[in-house]
Amino acid sequence: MIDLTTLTPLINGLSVLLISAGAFFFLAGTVGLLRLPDLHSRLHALTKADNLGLGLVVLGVLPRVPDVLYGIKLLLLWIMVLVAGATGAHLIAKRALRGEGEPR
Amino acid sequence: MDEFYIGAALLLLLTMAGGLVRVAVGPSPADRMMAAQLLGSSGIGILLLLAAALGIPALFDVALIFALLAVINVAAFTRRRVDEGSGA
Amino acid sequence: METMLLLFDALLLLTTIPLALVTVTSPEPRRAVMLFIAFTLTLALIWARLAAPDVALAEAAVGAGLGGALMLAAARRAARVSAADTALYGGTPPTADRGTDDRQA
Amino acid sequence: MPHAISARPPLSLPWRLLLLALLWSVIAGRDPLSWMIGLPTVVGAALMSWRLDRTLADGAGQPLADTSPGAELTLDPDRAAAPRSGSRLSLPGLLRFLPFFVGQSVLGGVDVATRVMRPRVRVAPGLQIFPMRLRDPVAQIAFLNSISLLPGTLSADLHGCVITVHALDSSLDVAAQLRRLEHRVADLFGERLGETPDRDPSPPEEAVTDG
Repeated sequence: MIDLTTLTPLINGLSVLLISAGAFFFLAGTVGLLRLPDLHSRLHALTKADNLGLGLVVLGVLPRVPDVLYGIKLLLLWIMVLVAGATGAHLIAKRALRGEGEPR
Repeated sequence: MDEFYIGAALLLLLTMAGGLVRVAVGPSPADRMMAAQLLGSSGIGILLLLAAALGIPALFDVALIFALLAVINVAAFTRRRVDEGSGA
Repeated sequence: METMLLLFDALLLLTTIPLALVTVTSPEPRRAVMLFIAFTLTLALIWARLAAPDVALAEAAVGAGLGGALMLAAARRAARVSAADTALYGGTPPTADRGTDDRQA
Repeated sequence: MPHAISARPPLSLPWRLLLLALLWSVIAGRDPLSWMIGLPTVVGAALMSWRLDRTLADGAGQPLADTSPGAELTLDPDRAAAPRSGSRLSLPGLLRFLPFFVGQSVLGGVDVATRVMRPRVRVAPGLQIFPMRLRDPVAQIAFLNSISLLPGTLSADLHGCVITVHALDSSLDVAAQLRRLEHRVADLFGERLGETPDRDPSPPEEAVTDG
């Protein structure tokens, strides 16, 4: 179990701040996905706002991990999402630009 | 503090529901795929917050799997076949 | 805490059930597959909420990862076959919802 | 940049084994029994990645393209023909790059968020072409991915060494921003950029603090 008593209020406050900011960027990503006019612009919103939001959430959750290993794991997770997000966005953008290989 | 985590998870779930609209309406397959990717990363965020709030560290591992496998779908989606494009 | 969790669960159900319905009733295979991937993600969240991380892990791995990739390939093939059918026999393929969707490749 | 440009092998097998074993111990935790699965996995993954990277390093590129005929990430002929310049991730370069990268991604997120949250979305999307001077494949990929996380730009296509960049606001000077980023990435990998004749060769080394 996670020991709540060892957390100082300062860390709690920082955590609240980071997670709130992260949630805001997630919100911005979704709003962008719904409002932006074309596919490539939506990809902008997806890669940037979303990855930043996830990074902030990861940092905010970091004080609550039960073990150092989990902390490293979370940071690895974020790096992986960054790389995967950027690569995926590139692939989708490329496919949309070339528009080949699809029967319809 | 736990309440705050759940509240943030609730907010992320709302953004996820918003992303679902984009999956449903499209208009292009690339739009849907992109939105599904966004769902993946907000899902990761929700899992992290739930893991912290409910005290289930194994959920961090589920989040890791989410992150790993989101790429597979995008790769499968953008993959081109050599013989493709012959129809219609 | 309890009310928050209740709200969370309610919202989770409110997104998952309509999503399942939309997925099942989707006429176009690729749209159905992508909706299914999204559905799997929310389903994994439900497992997580039920404190079953192992099931959630399997759900995410098999449903969203491997199953999604396989079904995307299958749906693409189905679209190709139905397009070829159209070219051969004429008429509109039964699985295509033209006009509203999928103009852009 | 004092790094010698020579044909170094990518990363030797023992190093790969060590790194992957570290990764496994992070993922699987401290239970020694996990190595029953971990050991074969680590060895297999190290061998596979080593073979793959050696295929790339030989400058052939073709076997990779053959084994995955439809993959989007296969090497374009131009890039495959480029000799691997032996540039390696340099630690001081990384230490210089990371704060820049983090700052830029925050700026990118804030940029998108402010554009999107206005009552009227303010974007002027457009495509631009950017000839890349980086030659090392790994550096090129790092550059491509960094572009997507920079404010206002998204790498959309790659033909040989020419990137098509999608700009969220094409009224900004995207090319200058990209040149600065390219210098950063070149520094990260210890690669010296060849000069292209049609371009201003003066590297704006220190003018990178702004967004």
